[in-house]
Amino acid sequence: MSAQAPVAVASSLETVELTKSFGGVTAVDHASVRFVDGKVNGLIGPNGSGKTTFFNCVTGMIKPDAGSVAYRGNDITRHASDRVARAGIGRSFQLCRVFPRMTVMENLLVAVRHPSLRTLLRSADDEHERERARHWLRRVGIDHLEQAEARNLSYGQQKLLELAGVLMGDPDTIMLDEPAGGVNPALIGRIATLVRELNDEGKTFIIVEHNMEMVMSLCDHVVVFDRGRPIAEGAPSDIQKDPRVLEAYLGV
Amino acid sequence: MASESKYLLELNDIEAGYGRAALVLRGLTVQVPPATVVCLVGPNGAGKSTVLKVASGMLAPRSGSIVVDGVDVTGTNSQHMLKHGLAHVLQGHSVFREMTVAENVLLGAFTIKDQKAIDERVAFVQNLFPIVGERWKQLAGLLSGGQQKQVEFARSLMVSPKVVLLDEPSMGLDPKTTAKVFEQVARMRDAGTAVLLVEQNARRALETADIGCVLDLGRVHISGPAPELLADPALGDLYLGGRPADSAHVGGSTAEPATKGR
Amino acid sequence: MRNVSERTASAALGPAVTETVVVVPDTPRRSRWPRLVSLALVVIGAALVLSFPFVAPNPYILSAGVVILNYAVLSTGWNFMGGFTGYISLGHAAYFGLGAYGTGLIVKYLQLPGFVAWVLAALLVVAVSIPVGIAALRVRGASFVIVSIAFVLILLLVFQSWREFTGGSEGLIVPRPFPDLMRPEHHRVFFYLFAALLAAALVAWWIIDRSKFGTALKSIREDEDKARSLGVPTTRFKLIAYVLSALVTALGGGLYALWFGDLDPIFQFSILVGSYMVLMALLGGVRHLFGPLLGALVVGIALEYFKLEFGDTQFHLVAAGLLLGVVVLFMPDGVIPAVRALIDRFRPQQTSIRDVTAAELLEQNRAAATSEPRAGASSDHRAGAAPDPHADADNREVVR
Amino acid sequence: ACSGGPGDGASADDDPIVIGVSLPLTGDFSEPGKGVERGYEAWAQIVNEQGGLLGRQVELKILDDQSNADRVVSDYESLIAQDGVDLVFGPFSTRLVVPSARVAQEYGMLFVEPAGAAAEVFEQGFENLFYAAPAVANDHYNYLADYLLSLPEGERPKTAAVASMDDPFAQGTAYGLRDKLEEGGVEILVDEVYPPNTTDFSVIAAKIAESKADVVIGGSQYQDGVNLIIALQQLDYQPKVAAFSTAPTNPEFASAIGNQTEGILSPTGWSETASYPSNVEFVEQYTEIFGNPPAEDEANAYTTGQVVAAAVEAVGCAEQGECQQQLIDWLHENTVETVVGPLSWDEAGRPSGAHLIQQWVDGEIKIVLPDDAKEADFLIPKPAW
Amino acid sequence: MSGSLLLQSVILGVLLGGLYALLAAGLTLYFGIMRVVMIAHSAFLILAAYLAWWFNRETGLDPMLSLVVTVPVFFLAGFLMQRLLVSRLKPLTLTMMSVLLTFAIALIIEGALGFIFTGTQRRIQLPYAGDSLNVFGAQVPVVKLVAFVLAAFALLSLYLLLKYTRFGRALRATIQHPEAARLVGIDTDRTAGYGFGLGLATAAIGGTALSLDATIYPSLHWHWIGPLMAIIVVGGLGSIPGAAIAAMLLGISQSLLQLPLGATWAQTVFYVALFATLMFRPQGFFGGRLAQRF
Ligand SMILES: Nc1ncnc2c1ncn2[C@@H]1O[C@H](COP(=O)(O)OP(=O)(O)OP(=O)(O)O)[C@@H](O)[C@H]1O
Ligand SMILES: Nc1ncnc2c1ncn2[C@@H]1O[C@H](COP(=O)(O)OP(=O)(O)OP(=O)(O)O)[C@@H](O)[C@H]1O
Ligand SMILES: [Mg+2]
Ligand SMILES: [Mg+2]
Repeated sequence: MSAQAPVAVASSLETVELTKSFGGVTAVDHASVRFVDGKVNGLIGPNGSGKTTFFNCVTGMIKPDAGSVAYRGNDITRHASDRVARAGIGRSFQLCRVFPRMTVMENLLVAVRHPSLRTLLRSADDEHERERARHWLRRVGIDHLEQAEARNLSYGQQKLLELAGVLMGDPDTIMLDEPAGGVNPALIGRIATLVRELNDEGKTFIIVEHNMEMVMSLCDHVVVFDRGRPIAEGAPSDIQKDPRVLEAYLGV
Repeated sequence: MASESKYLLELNDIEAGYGRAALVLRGLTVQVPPATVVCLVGPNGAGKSTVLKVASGMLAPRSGSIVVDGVDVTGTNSQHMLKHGLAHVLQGHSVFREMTVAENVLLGAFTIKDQKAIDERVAFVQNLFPIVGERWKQLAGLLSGGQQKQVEFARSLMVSPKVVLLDEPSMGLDPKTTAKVFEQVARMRDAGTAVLLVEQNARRALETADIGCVLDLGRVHISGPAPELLADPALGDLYLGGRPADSAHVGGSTAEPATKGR
Repeated sequence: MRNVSERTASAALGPAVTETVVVVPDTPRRSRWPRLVSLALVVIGAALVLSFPFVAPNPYILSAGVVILNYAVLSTGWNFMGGFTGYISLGHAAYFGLGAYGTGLIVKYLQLPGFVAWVLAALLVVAVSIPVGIAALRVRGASFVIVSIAFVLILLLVFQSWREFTGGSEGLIVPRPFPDLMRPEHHRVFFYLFAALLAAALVAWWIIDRSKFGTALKSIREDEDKARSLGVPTTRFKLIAYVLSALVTALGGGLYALWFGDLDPIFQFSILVGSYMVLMALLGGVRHLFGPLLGALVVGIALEYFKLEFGDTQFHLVAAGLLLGVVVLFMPDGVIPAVRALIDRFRPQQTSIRDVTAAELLEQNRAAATSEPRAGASSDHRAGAAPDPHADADNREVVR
Repeated sequence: ACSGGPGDGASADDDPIVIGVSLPLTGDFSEPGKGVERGYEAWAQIVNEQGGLLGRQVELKILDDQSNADRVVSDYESLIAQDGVDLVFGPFSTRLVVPSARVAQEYGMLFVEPAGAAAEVFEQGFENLFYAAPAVANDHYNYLADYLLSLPEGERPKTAAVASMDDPFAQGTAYGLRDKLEEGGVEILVDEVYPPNTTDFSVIAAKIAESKADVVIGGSQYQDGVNLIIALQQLDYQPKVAAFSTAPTNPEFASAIGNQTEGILSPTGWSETASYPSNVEFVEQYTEIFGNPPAEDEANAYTTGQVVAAAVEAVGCAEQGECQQQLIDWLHENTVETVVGPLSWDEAGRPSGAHLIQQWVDGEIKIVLPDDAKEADFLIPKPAW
Repeated sequence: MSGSLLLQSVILGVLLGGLYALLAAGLTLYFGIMRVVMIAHSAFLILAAYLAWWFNRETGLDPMLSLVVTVPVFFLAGFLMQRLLVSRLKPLTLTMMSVLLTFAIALIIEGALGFIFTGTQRRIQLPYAGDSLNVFGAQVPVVKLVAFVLAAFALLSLYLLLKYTRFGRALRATIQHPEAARLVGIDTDRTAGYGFGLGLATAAIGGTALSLDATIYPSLHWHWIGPLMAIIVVGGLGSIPGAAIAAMLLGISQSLLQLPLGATWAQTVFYVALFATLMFRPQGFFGGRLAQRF
């Protein structure tokens, strides 16, 4: 692991020698990364550098070939994705995914954090839940679409919906894969502020993003991937100067 | 009659919408001269993609006309648009997931018979986007998000139409590749192509574009030379994303267009 | 809208958004029918069912009624899986057959009283359905359909070939639980038994439908991986739904065995029966509590009718096929939604949307009043602001 | 098929006696099912020409059960409870006889049937059931078994191969012969069972051919018999004796197997040429009506009609209710003259006779056993097919 | 059991496998490439067989001549079926609804056959029905051989068509992303229609081959659909070579297993193989990509 990690910070999520390869391609290559608890962590890197695959391995969407993932001290390697989610890690998808034939509201009511028989058999549309849902819709700014069918939303609107859905599961750590992709700039600003607020409320973020302004203005700590392994990490300001990063990612 | 028309693509007060739902485009007019990049910006759900869908015949307008290089193509099925010289790169992901990169790229040249021309093109896109060459025989669906976008863009480069519609070509691309894409857009323009570009990365897009159109409420809201739009502060805050610093005082105002809706 | 944006904005959310308004797409929202109406309907329906044995002109009609109730139970059972999770099983006849044969065989070999055997058989089926479910639910969509078909075909083979145990093609004879009843009484008793079973199944479905568990299952129908990433333990939930579904179907089968008495593998394990379950559920509407029941009524009556009318031809197959085809092509969501859509179309359109928007508008204007000046100021400070007529224009849109 | 009267059980002297039947007019057993239908229709027509029963015309109401147990039951249920027919005739194939007999029993109806020959039919404790044929399935081959075993050492077959449809009747016949031969010291080399819907017989045939058994016994209905024979021909297997149930008596049989029928054996409860008075009449009238002579299924159906008719005429009533019990009792006590000779039954409804053995000789099917009834000499070994 | 018996049943197995291969190819075509579960495939198969039988009975000519008519007719039928029916289904639910739609079609065909030709079992009476060639002690029935050759030929041409023509590529593109396909200039409607037509054409050929040496009755298609489904899953949905290989293997093992187990139990081999596949390799054993996703 390169660039000395900041000293004495509780690590929220830590991977050791995490590896995943598909046939010839090694998507994630012995990646040892630690993300800082209670901070907004950035994860950047050129296309195909393994960010999404890294996300997938961590959240159990796919099983890593080797290496381990620890969340807040306990090992979650190869846990099924729903288990990871209930452990408090929420994630969004790069090609945003919503439940097309459910209304925006129903989309939000899906998230499960504590699947006890009681909560499960409790009526889904009890006011309390709905109120929470409306709250999040308001905060991402699409509450006027509450009754629209998700498939009829524009791409950006779907991205926001997905974000709200993740937040409904009230995760402690939130992994966002290109939250700004296809979202209009003003809205990006809004998402950024939302992230900030939630972070102040104590949530940890891990954000994959190609939008440099957003990353630089938002993240406290940035990890740079190239060819499936971290090549640099540190404060945004340092990262921007790092020659390897310039070469591998930003170009020129 | 094709000759004397001074636009390659004309959308004349288009009204369009989905199903029995309310209109999305309400009397929108966009014209793209040859060798020009017109950039559409606007909030999510403003109807940018819809404009392109209408232009390429994927969505039939309720009223208004579409003219490509002087030929009225209103109501033409999208599969014939390429014949009329219009290509459209979709938003989101439209690679053929279960076909190899090769098949994807070659399908881009589906309408071309001349094998030699195809080979040249292939060589060209392969060195423009190395990934295309590297993964030539791999299933496109297995590529990363950004890589897929590259394959899509490469696919669209297999033909050289008169009019190109690009729906957020830079989405999910890393800065380096983004630069390349915009470079290509510039090249197309220089080759005389009329490009209608939709971008959320508006500042970056307007730097390349000649003309900018701000789309809101399904109408062209403001349009003008790209540099001017870039310069306009209010606009910047509204649509191009201001620096967080400004946010506080813009907050109220920006709520306005939304309220216009109701 | 306005007040919301205002609030969020004044909550210093940074540059708030310019959002186009989206009119609620007029796919009518699950329009909440007045509680009372639906309640009344249910009561009336129940009354009709319960009084049927007394109005039935002759034992044959009564027995037809029993058959239809049986179909209703089966397709409601099927709907626990198909309706919620969207996993369409064309082989659900397998559990119908297992329930029936299980009951019969237990009675035959363990000499237990019919209804004890019935319960035991149901439990056995649950035991079977768990491993099968685990295997079958590994695949989705069409592969699952194939597996389900394969499953019923296997059972058909086994029950046909394993003559020593199951009686093979000669079938199995299940002694009557009430030997001394004359046939008409026999029918009447079983009519009520089936009705009770159906009621139980419906209640269970209803509870799940409105529960968070139900929502989770529906999300599986839409996008399984996504649901998972939101913490829904899909594997477990699917399995639960599958087993429940198998259980209800098996109970139906067992009761059928006790009522009918003669089990023939070709009928008990026929894809046709399985497909009737699907047809009925689809016809009525898989997302509705009473969908399958309604479907069973229509299809069941139709089948009996065809049998009497075209008794000595294969025409009933054609008819069933046409029916299924029409449903799939023209009302894939079933009769109930189709009818509701129709009603919503006839009742003045705006109501379905406006009662929302109107309310919102009111609320907004009230709240907006406070921040009016700011908004006003902003609108002229903004270059080329859209002229005001928009508002009305859009209202019309909303109303249209 | 036939128009059903609104008959509500009450029998004014003028209105017809409605007789309900359910038959497999489609499905696995449609071929024999149609035969039975013709037999019933012939019977009804002949009876009506002779002034009907008790001076009333008879009228058939026939439903199709597609060879399904569930259908046959609801058919009889609707016939008895809904249409209130006066009498019922049995359906075809043992599989369907049992359930339908129970319905009849529970409505207290007399149930005479042309097809339920298998042993278990008579083990269900039905009092209302009578099988209208000379012998139960297992006894069909008795004459053949005795004959083969009586042959001198040299000619007597030593090995046999059995393939039977998984159907009580077909199996009953084949196993009757198998067991008797086995007792007689013949070794059973192959013993296969196939489900009714089997179409590919190549491997079963391969096994039989491989075994080179002297005798091949086919427990067949119709088409399966044909397929099996063709498959055996394809593998060029030449047995000394080939016995198949039912199939060889079917009019289309010869052409179906390419006319290489010489020497094929089959049991029959009925002979076109038998000299019983009613048989002569039946054959000629039937031929008149349908343009071709009847086969066994038709004859069995006709027999059923005769039996019921005899009881009705004797008791003097034909409607639902206590009349039915009287009919049942009368049949238990008496013997009925039919086209297959005199029939009488034990308390379970078993007839007490044996079947004739027919063989294809010179392109025609002739009775070869027993000696007193034979029209041709038994042909052994069977010529190549 | 002796070697010759083994040889005999291996030969029979191969001949059977060939037929399976062709029939499965059609299924896998709709299924892997068009996302349509064509339950009605085997119904059309039987329909073709009936037409061949009817043709033979009416004209007395060799049933294989009926191909001249049935193949084009079926192709057209497939085209129309896709254009008029399948294309109406919503893409979101295409796979599921297509199951039911084609199921309905299967029922209609079965019913119509029963209606017209009655449920009676039929069998073409060919002069050479009983003939066979002797190959080292084993008998190779001529009719089966003919059927096999017919199947093999059809299968090969189908494979080449899909693999090496622009049409094949266009077809797959059409299914995977219709909009995008249209935008590169593919006439998606016609392409999809042709695809379906092809599938049905194979059914016509398969059915005729089948009719040469089998008894047919309307409900026979249930008898076929199960094994065929199993084959295409084992072979990997959408992979024609996969289907062919799986068909061969399963055909042979079926006919071998019949020796010890008997006809009925032997059929279970298909389903055992099916479940084994799901357990260990849901995407199928021979190629067949991302199967579990559909
Ligand atoms: N298939 C559809 N059916 C109904 N409404 C739709 C459909 N697609 C889009 N809409 C609605 O039309 C409006 C415009 O959609 P469009 O995709 O053109 O927006 P956009 O400008 O492309 O937004 P984005 O920047 O997020 O892509 C949105 O409000 C959306 O809700
Ligand atoms: N299922 C798969 N099969 C084969 N290769 C894969 C698979 N998934 C990812 N890859 C490969 O792994 C590499 C990393 O992919 P990944 O999606 O993680 O990149 P990324 O960092 O998210 O890129 P982007 O910024 O474009 O999203 C890519 O080269 C991709 O081709
Ligand atoms: Mg990615
Ligand atoms: Mg868009």
